[in-house]
Amino acid sequence: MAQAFTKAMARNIFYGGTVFFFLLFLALTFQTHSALPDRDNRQAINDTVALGKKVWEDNDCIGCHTLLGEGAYFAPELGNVYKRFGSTDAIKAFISSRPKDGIPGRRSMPQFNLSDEELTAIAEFLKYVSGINSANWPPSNQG
Amino acid sequence: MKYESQKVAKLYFTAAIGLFVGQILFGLILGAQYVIGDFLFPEIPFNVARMVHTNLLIVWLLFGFMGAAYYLVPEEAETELFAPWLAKLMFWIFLAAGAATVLGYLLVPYATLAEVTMNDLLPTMGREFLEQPTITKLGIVVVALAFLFNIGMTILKGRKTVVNLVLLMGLTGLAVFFLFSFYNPVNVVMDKYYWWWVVHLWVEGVWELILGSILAFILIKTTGVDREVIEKWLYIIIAMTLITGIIGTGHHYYWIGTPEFWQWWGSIFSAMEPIPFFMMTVYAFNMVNKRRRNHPNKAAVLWALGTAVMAFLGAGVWGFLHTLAPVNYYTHGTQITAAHGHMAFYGAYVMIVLSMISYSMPMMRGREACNSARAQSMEMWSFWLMTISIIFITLFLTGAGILQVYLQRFSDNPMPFMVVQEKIALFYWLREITGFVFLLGLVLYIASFFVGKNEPEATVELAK
Amino acid sequence: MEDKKFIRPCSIIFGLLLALTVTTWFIGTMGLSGLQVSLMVLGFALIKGQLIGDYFMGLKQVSGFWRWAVTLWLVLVGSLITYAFNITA
Amino acid sequence: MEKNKWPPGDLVIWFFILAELLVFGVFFAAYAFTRASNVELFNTYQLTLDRNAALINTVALITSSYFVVRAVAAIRDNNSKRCFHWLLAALFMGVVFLVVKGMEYHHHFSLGINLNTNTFYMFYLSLTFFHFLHVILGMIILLAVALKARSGGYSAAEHTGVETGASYWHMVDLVWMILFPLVYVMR
Repeated sequence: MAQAFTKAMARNIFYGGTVFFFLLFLALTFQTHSALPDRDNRQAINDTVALGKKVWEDNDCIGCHTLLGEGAYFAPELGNVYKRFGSTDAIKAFISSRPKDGIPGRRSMPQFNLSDEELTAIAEFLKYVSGINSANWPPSNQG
Repeated sequence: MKYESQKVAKLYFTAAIGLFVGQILFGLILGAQYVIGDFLFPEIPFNVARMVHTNLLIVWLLFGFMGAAYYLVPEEAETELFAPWLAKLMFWIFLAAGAATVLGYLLVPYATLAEVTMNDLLPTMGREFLEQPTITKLGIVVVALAFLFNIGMTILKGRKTVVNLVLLMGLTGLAVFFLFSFYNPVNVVMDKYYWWWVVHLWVEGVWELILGSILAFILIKTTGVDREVIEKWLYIIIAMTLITGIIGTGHHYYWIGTPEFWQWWGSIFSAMEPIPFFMMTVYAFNMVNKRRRNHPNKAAVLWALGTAVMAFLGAGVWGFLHTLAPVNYYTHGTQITAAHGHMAFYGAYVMIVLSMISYSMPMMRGREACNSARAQSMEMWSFWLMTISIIFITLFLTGAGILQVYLQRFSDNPMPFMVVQEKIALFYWLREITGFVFLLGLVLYIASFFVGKNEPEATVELAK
Repeated sequence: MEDKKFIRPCSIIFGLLLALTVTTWFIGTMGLSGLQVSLMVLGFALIKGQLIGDYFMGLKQVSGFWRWAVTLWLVLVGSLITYAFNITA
Repeated sequence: MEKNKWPPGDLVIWFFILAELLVFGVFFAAYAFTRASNVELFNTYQLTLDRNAALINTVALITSSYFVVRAVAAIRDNNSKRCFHWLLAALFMGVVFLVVKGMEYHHHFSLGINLNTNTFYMFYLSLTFFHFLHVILGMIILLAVALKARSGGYSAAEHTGVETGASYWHMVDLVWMILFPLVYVMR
């Protein structure tokens, strides 16, 4: 053999392998989609939850908190905050009672001045997220 | 440098370094906020500083990639850039859009920014790393299209090398997968599922093609090893990258509501993701050992070898540490992830851009092949300062993460998040101090552009 | 002729592979279970793998690492499976 | 007889084969260890599989592999036409495998079984489907080789392509040799 291996073969494996595994990825994505209705708590989605997600995004909550473990690691996990706090009222009370100038020397959550409707919506959104089947994650209630 | 139009890269690289400085300054602010909770509160809350930190990183790396492409593609294609004016125009548009976006983050509350940029028409904001206003995202698409057109036309009219083709594929993939940032359903699981098609398929997919091709270019230029050999290995490495990395996306689908078969598929394939990085390390060192000539730009070779090692450590080893589902169950969303993120981004992408700058900048600034020995020596000092700093930052964050996992999740009486944060504050202090050493390295790096300007170029003998 | 030297052993191996396969299937349809049976079936599988590697893939004619690449894989997989079946039995 | 330094075919394919074997190996071990903590579940659902179909498929793959061996022998004899015919025969056995496996899948899917049904089916479907895709890929490679052989693209002097395709196909066979007893028989 003149050469142990050739560039042409390396190229073929690159193209073939990429297409192969991308198609496999699409097949698994398809499986995922068919499994989601039983897991993602979509029946709980309504206009309030949709507004809640908008409030969540418009205030960049993910910039400090994690949601199902994704986000920033500066403040507590909120995917299970509904379970940790026990009610939507407790969530609303916590958010609306943040002091405007923070707590001296400590990490503080800003006062976002949310309307009552927005407060309800964000709490309902977090309640909806807590209903997602996250394969028993997080390991402890503390997030 | 063979073609006049390659010089457009200088603009891009200059902007990249400038934004890099901004990124590090905001990183220091974030690090300070970790230990002095009310630092700059409420003027710059943590989430705003973090957006600036991460977005600047992404934008300056994109500037770096574009600059690298504008330098490398004409040289490989052996022809002038298709439209240098377009490259310059897009530079200013991108820079203006980036600056306006960062100023928007800093000057008005995020909710106001969302409102004035009419986020409600097509809500895409408020998701990690994709915080940019929708209009900025559209701007990125336009810039990317113009860039791809320019690069594509250059390749089309010139010599088609493997390095160019792989780079073009990587950049096209970057643009294509970015489109998923416009998909944002209310359903949180679907939102997260496709969010990873941007984030994971970028950094553990198509970006590695870009990384591979830039590294191959530098190796061809600095070692004089036969192009055929380097290109062959490039193909094998990127083949392994995508074979493992595409299904490897599954390691993000363990706990976000997606079905549990992902725990197996994700674990098995992502556990192999270090293989291409390991191959890249072996290959870079092999090529340098087999070099046919000693390139006088010692600093560039150091950066290139550093990339290969640090990418393997940061992306490969630190990724593997927490990629298996049973481990990730405890480490998901802790400082372990942050540790991995810092070393992987620095090792793979920051270093490859700095390698390219190190290789090409002297020539664009009128040198024959490299900077003076003094400038190179200073640059290499900055290499070691920044690299060792990032290693220690990673180690401190890993320490913080292990303790956090234990106290908050593993022990019999899990403690609340904020209590744990105070218990691990020592690690955050050490990280912040190391951050200043990193800044010092960055200052030296910039200074290296200004020292020894009037001294002669380093020669091979001197560089030995 | 080189050709015959290559084909004849492969034809014998082909027969052997078929015989081992049918035996395995027979054990399966009889519904036999238990550690010994499982390990025997696994043993057949490893032998089959080795034969394919040696003759069909032609690794018998190769020296160095590649000579034992398939064998190594079979030993690794075989021992992991054996271990896993042992801890349940 | 003097030994070769490199295995037959292009060396790149052997790196690829090694990587593939690694993935399958990990999958097999994962199956075995998961079974260890769910023995009853695995034993129960293993009985729902069709061992006769698996026998046909095993025979199909072995035969196909043997035909590929004959194809390699033919091209070493400088007989492109015979090489092409043996490859066609090998491809036909591949089709048999796909059809039989497809019927098995049809049976399971019509019962509403999918990756999320239970751990056993997750593994059964993942492993066999991943292998199924490899059969398809292997057949595409063999087809490309066959077409090139027919147009006289190989000779006794230069037939690396045939050996490369053959090596990959034997790997697909090799993996099934473990998969078949592990998933269908061992209990």
